[in-house]
Amino acid sequence: MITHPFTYAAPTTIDEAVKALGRSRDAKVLAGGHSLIPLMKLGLAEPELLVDIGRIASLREIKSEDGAIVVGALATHRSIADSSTIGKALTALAEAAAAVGDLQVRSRGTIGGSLAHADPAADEPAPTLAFDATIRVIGPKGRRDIPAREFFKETFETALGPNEIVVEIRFPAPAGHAGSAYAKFPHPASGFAIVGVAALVAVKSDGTIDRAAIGVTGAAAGPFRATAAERALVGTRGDASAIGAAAAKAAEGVTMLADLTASSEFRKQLVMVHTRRALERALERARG
Amino acid sequence: MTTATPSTYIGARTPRKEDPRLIRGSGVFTDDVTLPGMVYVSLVRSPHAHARIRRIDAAAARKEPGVVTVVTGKDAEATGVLPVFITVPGMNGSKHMPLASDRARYAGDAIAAVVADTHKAAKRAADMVTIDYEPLPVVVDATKALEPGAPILHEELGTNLVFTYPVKGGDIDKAFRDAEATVKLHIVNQRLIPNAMEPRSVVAKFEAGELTVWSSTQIPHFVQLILSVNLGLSQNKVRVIAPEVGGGFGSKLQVYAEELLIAHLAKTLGRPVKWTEDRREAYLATIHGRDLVEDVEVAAKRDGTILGVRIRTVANVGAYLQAFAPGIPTILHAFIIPGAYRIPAFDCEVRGAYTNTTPVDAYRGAGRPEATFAIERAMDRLADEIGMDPAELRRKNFVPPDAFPFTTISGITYDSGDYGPALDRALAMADYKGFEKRRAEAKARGKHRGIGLSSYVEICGLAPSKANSALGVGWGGYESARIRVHPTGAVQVFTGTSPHGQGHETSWAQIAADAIGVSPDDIEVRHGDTFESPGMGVGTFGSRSLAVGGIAVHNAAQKIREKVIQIGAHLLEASPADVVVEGGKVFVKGVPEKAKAFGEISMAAYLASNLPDGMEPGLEATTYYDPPNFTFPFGTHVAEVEVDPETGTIEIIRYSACDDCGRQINPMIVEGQLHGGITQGIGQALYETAVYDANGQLLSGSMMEYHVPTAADVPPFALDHTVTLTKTNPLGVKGIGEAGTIASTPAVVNAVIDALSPLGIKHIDMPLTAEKVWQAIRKAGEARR
Amino acid sequence: MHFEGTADIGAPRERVWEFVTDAQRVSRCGPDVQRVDVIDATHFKVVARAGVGAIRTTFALDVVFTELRAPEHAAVRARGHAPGSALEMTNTLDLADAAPGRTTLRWASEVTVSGMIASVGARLMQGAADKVTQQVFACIKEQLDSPAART
Amino acid sequence: MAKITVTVNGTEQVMDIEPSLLLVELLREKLRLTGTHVGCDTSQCGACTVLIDGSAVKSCTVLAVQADGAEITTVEGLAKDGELHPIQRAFSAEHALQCGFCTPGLMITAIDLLERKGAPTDADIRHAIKGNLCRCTGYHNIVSAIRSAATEMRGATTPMKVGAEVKR
Repeated sequence: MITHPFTYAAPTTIDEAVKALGRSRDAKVLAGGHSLIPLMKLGLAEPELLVDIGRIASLREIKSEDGAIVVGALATHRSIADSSTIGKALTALAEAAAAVGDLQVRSRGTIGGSLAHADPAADEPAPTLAFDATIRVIGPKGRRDIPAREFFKETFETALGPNEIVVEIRFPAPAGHAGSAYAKFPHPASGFAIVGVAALVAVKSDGTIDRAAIGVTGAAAGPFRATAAERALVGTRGDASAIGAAAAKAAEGVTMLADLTASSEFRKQLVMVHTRRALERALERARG
Repeated sequence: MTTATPSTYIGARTPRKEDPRLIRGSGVFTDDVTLPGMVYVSLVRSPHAHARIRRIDAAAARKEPGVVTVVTGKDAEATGVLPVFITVPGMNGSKHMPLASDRARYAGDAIAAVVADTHKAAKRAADMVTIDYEPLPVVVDATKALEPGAPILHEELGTNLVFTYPVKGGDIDKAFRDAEATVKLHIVNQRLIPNAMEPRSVVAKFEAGELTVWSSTQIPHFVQLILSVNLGLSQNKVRVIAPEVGGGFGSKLQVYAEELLIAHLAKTLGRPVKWTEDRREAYLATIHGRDLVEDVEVAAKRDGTILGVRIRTVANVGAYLQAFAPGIPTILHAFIIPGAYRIPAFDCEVRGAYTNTTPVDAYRGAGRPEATFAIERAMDRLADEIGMDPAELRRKNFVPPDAFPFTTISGITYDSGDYGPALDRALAMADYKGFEKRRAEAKARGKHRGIGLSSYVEICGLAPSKANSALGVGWGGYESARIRVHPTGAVQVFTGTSPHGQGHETSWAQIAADAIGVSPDDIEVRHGDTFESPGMGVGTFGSRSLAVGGIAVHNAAQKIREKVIQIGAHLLEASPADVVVEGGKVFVKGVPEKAKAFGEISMAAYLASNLPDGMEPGLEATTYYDPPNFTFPFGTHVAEVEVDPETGTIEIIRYSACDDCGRQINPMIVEGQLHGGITQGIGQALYETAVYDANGQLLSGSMMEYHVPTAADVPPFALDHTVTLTKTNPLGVKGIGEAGTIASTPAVVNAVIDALSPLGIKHIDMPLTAEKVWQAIRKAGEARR
Repeated sequence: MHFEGTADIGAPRERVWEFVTDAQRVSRCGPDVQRVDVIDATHFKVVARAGVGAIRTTFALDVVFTELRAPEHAAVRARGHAPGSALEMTNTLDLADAAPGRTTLRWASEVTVSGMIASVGARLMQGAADKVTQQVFACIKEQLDSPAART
Repeated sequence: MAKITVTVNGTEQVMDIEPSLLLVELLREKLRLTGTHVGCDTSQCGACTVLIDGSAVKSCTVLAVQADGAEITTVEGLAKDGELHPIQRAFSAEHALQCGFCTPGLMITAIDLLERKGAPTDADIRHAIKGNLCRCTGYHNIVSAIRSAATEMRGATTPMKVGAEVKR
């Protein structure tokens, strides 16, 4: 039950939505609602105005465009998990989307909503970071493209400005012999990521690792790139000892969260283990 | 009517009569009841675990649109105190009012009730009730609550000690003097939250001097009794209906504050009133289960013969004593600790303590899972200590089949049992012999594999009124049944039991069908309405419904059959000894072609123009059945697990169980009870725990944090059974509602410890979460370095 | 929940002291403060909407300075409630001279939440509370650092 | 107030509602379709699961206004012309329900799964119903029921269609 009253707007274009947001100091965008509505039911969010962007059909699309895969903000986790376009080129994203919550939540929750809400335990920020995606937003001052690394701040905060709306996420299609994977340790009850690791690797024809990108979610106050691990991997042949050595650096320099389910030291262990597991699978695919 | 021979229906996998309405969504649960002019209640609950209530300001809430009234403890004193049905010697009882007025004793204690035209208005206004609290020191841990200087919850008692309950037998000092091996274990049987899927709900209306209450309860008759006594209404003017009830597991085995309060409000406001808890309230204000710590010591010979068991227990009862709370760590726990074993000396002492936490009462198994966990973990520790196979150790100490009836060292008498065959079958199903090969194969994959077993005996069929009374239970443990055969031959069975998923409508019909000689299709079983059922029903809990209520149905059906035979003999001009009732027909043995239909007999009973001399007209029977003893189901469960040492994650690979609940009325329902029970026990072993912080805040206060097992968390179950009839009742039935929960927890924990024992790990406290297991593995690794 | 931190502030100790013990001014650094009622020099009431991102709830707080040792140490206790929840917060502030004209502000905050937020919102609130506390002290620093504040 | 049009179990409904009304409240309180249950506040239990345009969704986490224009199927809409849906038959035949509170939500989720995956493995089934908690059955018979309904639905001469095809 939501006890607090609010005004509701359901614009059919992005411009209308941006304008609508301007009508209240305390407006929130409603996409799938699977982050916002639970908070409203608990009384932990009480927006005065909800701008439902669910009627802007164009935001649901998943398409290939100029060497990138463009995922509309309203693409549901389920449509991402099921998309063959994404499954082939952005396996880690498809796997992360498939690992969100449960079937019903995936049917309704959207990638744009998840990224904008910036729950530190959300899944999709990890591949968004690993693939160096760009988040396209539209606001009162027009359009801007925010690189994933600049988009995520800490806990529930992003680079989104006032009245800006996430409209699409552009994932550059990995070039060359690339493979990716998502490995997750879910919270046993809520299903949120205690730790989620998205790894992308590309190999040269001689088998050495050309490029490595590792996005980690759940473990810290915000999602992060495991840069020390990435550096350790590039130039190696990706054998077990190289992967192990890289994974051991995955939590380097990052303060781990602690809660009832996992202490910071356990989280660190999970980051290392899941980095290794994601890398192994990603490499297998890259060599595929 | 279909044809059948006697005892056709008992033992059949009859599809459930309950299902058609439930799969269509037309079953009516309490929250589905909506009445004209109804108002809704939202309760204001204390956020503090312990606080003096200095002032309650409801002025703003009263002014909110739609608000009818706001009621506080002073206004609601007419509800009287909440009942406690069990008294143990020397017990310090607590005064428990539906609304606390001077002091809140746990986070969730209700302070005020807001009544409004809509649920939303009530909830909104509840947030506007301002309460001035003076926070008081908090105690959460039961052991600490008993230490000097601990904050006292009930000042009039001057102590947090609820009771000290000893159960002793044999010479325990001699046992330990003679011991060649001893083991000690400290066990934390963590607090659990029942999580029946249907939240509690109460609807009440008061019309023309008559109170009708719909409640999500396991014990409608007790609710009726207490409402009538507490609210000063004649019992015939109080009707309690338990409609569809969405699971209980003991959590609806109470007369709750809200039932008294909502009924009181309906009576005073003259409008129908509804209250439904949300899940958060369910976590705070519906009873919790377990929560006891035990120190167990076992004395044994090196050949495995057990000489004695000593156990000291501290049980956390929470902030107030609930209805059955005093009986759970005592009667249902202490007496059953010896389990399946012949133990010559026993020394148990249980202390209960008040703490600033949600009250604790019966949760599936109630006392018996704790007892079984203690003895079954101790058996594995002993096996490890003396280097004996855990299965062989159990077998060696089993009460032998020729020893029954067997009086345990704790003083209860098992009427029948044969524990060896159930163990053998369970081990065979689990391929116990082939396990070491699987352990080695897993090791090659980097996994630790383990196998664990648990052999249990439980006490159920909670009944014999005299025994109950001697133990301090304040009410008889019989059960009632009434069978009404209509003139046309339609049969209605009214039972005093109150099922909430156990399928009594089906099983009772099977029992009555066999006894009367008609088809279950022609029998309707009705329950959960105090205006329909016999004068008093006791309810559904403690795996008692079949062994007590089912027998009451059987006995009532026998009376019907006898009268049918008398009338049949009269009409067929035969001797009653020669008349049989089968397949809905009444005929002289060997002459089925000259049969009277069952409906002709029932019609004759009501026409009454041609009945045997002196026979009363009508065809109806009421029985109250009070059995001579409890029943004692038993069995062995075997779990096989794999542990991922990198993450501490446990996977249950295989689960095999062989149970003996005596005669099975409907094996499909028996298996369903086991599946659910085993899963709840796995939940305790691996996943579930209620966590309080030092301030008495329930940190695991929602399904986001508290892990109720999902389909992906549990394996499929392989089940088998043996049948050892009980002599306690004419059908030889025992009960199966709790066996799975009792048996599975120690089996799973034993399997995990077995997996980790090569690392030197001897024990991990439940639940065996990934982090705890990982930390244990890591520490073991460091210790060995 | 325990939070702590240090801020290096570009203002002398006295001015920092004056600011952090002034109910009106320091309250402006609170998250989305809707009302401040000053009862007396050491006691004031604040209504504030605290939160991070989409998470936001309204608290009504009674704030009391329990220790004032000018210009070096202060302790503030805030008690209050949000819908279904209670909150108690004890803050200590310690000031020390840094470089000339600069002050080191060490702060520690002990926050106890009770009721709904504790039992349901724990996963969300730890991070949010940390963030809010950080923001309050960042704001204090900013207010004092900024040239406008020096007038 | 907002005006919405929804088709619930094949019947079009036009209503004026508060924006804060949840879909489950619309179903239970306004339309009296009480077969859809509420079991938690936090989108975990799945008792409120319904089909929106053919996809299983937790109706406690959807505003009724968001469902404007949608086709909704609840447990009351599963049987057609008195004929039970194969999943309903299977749940009863396999004893996949005890108290029956979680059953409507579970059957709805199962239908979503089976409409998309005709021959799921047991692991697929267990994964698919993770968002539906059942405290009574231990899931064993629920898995069997979904498996057996899958067989029946595969063998059916005309494919079962519940609700509408995905439109959006």
